[in-house]
Amino acid sequence: MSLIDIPVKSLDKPTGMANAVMNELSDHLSRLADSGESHIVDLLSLPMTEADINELADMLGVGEVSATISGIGTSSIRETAYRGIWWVTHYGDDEKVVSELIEITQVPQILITHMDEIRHSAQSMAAVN
Amino acid sequence: MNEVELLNWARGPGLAYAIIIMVAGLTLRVFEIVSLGRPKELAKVRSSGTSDGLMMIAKRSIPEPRNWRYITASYIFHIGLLIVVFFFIPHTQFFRDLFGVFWGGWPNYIIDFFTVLSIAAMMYTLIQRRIDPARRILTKASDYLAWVVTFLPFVTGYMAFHRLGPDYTLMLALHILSVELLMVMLPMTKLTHAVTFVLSRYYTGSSMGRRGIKA
Amino acid sequence: MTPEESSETTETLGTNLIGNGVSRRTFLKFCSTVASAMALPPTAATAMAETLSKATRQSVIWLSFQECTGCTESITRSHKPTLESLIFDFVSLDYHHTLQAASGDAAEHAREEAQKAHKGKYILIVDGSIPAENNGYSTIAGISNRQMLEDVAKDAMAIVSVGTCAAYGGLPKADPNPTGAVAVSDIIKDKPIINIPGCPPIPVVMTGVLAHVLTFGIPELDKHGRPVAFFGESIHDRCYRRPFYDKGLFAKGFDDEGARKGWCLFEVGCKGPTTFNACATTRWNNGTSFPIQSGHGCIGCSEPDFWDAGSFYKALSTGSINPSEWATDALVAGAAIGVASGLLNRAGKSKAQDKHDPVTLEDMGGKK
Amino acid sequence: MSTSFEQGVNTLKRLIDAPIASYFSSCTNCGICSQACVFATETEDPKYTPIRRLEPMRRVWEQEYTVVGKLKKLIGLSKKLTMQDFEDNVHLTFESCTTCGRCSMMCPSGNDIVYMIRKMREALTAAGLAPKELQGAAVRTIEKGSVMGFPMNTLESMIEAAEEETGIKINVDEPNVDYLVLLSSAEVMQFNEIIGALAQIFEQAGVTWTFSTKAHEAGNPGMHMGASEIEAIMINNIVEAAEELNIKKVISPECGHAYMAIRWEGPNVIGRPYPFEVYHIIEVLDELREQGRLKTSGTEDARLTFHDPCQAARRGGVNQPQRNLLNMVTTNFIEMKHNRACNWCCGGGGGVNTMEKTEPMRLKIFHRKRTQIEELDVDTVVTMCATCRNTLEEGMEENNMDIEVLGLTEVVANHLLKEKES
Repeated sequence: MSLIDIPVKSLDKPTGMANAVMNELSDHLSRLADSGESHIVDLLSLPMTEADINELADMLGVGEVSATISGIGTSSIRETAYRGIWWVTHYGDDEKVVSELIEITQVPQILITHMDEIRHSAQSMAAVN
Repeated sequence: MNEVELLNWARGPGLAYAIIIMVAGLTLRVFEIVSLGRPKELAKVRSSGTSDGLMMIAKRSIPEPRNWRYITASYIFHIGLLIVVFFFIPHTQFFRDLFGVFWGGWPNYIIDFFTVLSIAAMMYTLIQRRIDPARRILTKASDYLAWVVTFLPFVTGYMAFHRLGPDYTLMLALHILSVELLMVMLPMTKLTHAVTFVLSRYYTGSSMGRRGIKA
Repeated sequence: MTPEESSETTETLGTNLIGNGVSRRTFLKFCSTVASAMALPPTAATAMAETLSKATRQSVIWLSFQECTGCTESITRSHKPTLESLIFDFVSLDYHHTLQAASGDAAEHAREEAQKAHKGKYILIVDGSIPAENNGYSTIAGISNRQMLEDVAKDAMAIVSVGTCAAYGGLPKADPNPTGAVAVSDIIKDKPIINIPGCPPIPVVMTGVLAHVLTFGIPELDKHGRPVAFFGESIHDRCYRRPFYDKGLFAKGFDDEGARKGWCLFEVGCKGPTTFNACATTRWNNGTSFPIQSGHGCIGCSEPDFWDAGSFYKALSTGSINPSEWATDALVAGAAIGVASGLLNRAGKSKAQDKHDPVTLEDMGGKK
Repeated sequence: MSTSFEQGVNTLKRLIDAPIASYFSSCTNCGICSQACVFATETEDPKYTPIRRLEPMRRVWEQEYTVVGKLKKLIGLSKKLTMQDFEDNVHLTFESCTTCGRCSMMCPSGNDIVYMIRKMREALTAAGLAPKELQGAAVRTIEKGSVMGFPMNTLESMIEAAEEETGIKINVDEPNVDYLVLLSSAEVMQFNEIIGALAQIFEQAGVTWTFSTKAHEAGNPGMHMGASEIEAIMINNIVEAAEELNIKKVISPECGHAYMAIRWEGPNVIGRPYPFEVYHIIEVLDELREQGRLKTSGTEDARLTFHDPCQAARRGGVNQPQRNLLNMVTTNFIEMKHNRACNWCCGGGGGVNTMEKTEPMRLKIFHRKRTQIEELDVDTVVTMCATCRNTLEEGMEENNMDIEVLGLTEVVANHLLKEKES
């Protein structure tokens, strides 16, 4: 018998949490539009079931940008149908989700190349050429 | 001593001391009573009285309906007490561990209901002690003491179960300690009635039975 | 980790990471994971990343006393490179007698060097308890544990007690505690001490706490000196089997219907209600499972004196006593006092009987 | 001897037994006995709460017979009993308690409170605090032969009158008959028709019986006082009379406390079992009815109820015979709301009605009985105790209630089938 056989499963019906998160996101998006203030919501810190997260994903829809980062474990970054709302999922090296974030911002921090690295690259390139 | 050490003490040595004091104390009380002897009945009896005495132990538990207003709270409290003590699942584990007998527990919501009911009934009896003239005049300091040591396990138990108070471990420790206090006080206060009621009912029931009174 | 590595202290972490091929994105990702685990606001991740990248590598001295090396195992035995193991890139482990290559005088020398070089700045990590009964019970390089602890702690910035032994005395302290084992906090009173108990502690808790110390300083601690972020809630309160407890559905054994149905393990001795740790949320082995999920009750290993809390397989609500050893004695003692008191009572009664002077008609005003 | 405070305390020490120790151990001060006691409910004065009347006894028990109490005494935590405590107790134990025992029926711990009152009275008497009226009655009974103080020759003239009226020969000091009949002087003084009634009933049933010049009084003030030694003198008179006449059955008259004294306390105060049996007259009548030897004609059709006397019914165990007899001779018998073992006390028993100063209290607490009777709307109240009968009449007169009070023997005798009719 494996663990999967133990018939204890999370509720497979959404609990309505997705609606609450949608409201919060809507607030943050308005604030971003008005004052340029960005925000991040940590989905793992919220009491959301898998069904809730799926429901939320459905509600937010799929936008036009998607990106993948390959570091130690991958990360996927997708813009949702609501522009300015980004769905960021970090996977660990074993492909388990380690962090699931919704960023309300122009571009998620993690996509922006850090100046240190740009400087480091510039040096490297100069050394090669 | 932190709350974990307190809990360990309460579950270990504290519990042992409490049981020793309670068992020894109650045994003493019973001996103390029985040793005084009972004069032999010389009149020609209508029955031996033994079965009447035994019957009385159970029968006096039936509420006297004519006094319902006066006794309801006490009955509710006693029923609640028995249910909470003997049918809350963690308590049944305690008894199973101690005596090796398990009689099944009841779901938490039922226990919770009776806990609240008992707490309310106890509050009412306390108010009655202040208001009712007869109870007021009878009440001694030790009656309040007995009330407090009976009340504490209910409150601490309720708080622990509902994660109220500073910390569950601490509340659990306090709950067990309050029960131990109750156990220690049992032979020293009127709470002895929890055991001696058997004797008093038997004595009265048997002497009434000898005279042919159905009481 | 070698002594050469640990001497590289001038570069910042940022440049060090780039040098090791770890991208800033990976680093930021690590920070968001840590922030999430520590229940910090998600926006703190960026700040954490910025601070860490500008910091120099933190000098760490790790002392192991009466311990089993399980704590070290727990932290190092993950497949590399994991996100958690990144933390080792932030620190310069200047002394750890199990992991370091150096031995003998060289090892002790490295420790003394680090103590001198980073005076007042290094972090002291301790695993294992300290024998207070007799210093001779545990020594390293001829130095007693207590002396070494006092000596190294003196110039430390903060102390992290890793594992239940260092935090509370743990297994060596279990009754009858032959070595008189005590916790670090019993000896060191004038330094900030962070306790990360557990037998062993959860790796991510360790890395999270270290990251927090490096960036934001000492995290919020509870009354047992444990970071609230990880030890704020009991296993029971976060347990996925909790609904069964509330409904009164319990496994009565490890192979019964209830066990198969995944019911609550309270009756088979789970100490979840009084155990404060993050197992139920972070789980073990990279989030695979934790004891309750595997069908065994929590043994309460992150609590003080868990070893003395009675059987692991007896419900929490039972006493950790063996009344069969003395209940009869109590009964006999009560009976003995009872008999004695009863004899006294009888003597009192017969004395009263002797002193009794019958009431006569004369007393009523009648004739003799 | 002379009575003294020390003898009073000594008596408590002597009499506290296992039941009493269990009662005090079990009392939770719940106050339910206050709901049972007619003195407590009618005065609404909490000092009449039954168990509280026993405070001196409780203190002696605690200080002498419990380890906790001994320790308390050792460290000076308990108050020593004083003569004042006894004096204060006289009102509670003698003057405002009829020893009716209703409290003993209601106590959830099963405490027999009145059992303790009986012994508390004994202690007060040993302390010299027995009410003068009871002391006088005891002296009269022993020196003159009856509670009321009339001598045997008064009774003899009554017997002669009854013989004349009924034409039946009534035996005095006749040996080897079926029954020795005792009388209650209260009954004889006020309802002397009883002698003739008994003669007729027994004549018809074919029962042989006699009075004894040595013992004709059933009343026993010694018991009311709780003076067991005095009580025993009176009991011994009866025992000797029965033994001398070789009679195997003794009849206690319609008097509650007499039944309690002769039937239940007697053997215990004289310290040996009787060589005969004791019956309440109503038990005897019911037995005759059952055997078909009691023949009646006609029925009483008035609405009537029955008052169960505490010592005969609640405490003595005679509860069914009276009902059987009533159903035989009446058609409109209605039970009181509280009856049998739970009946409310008339308020006069236990020696209370012998004490003049208790009169205002008696009349006050009669309210309970009055309510109980009035709610039934009856014409007649039947009872089987002379004291109850007296108290009921007194109370009804005071309250202008137009209700007749009858003794059950009398009611039965009224419907006795006359020889010529049969």
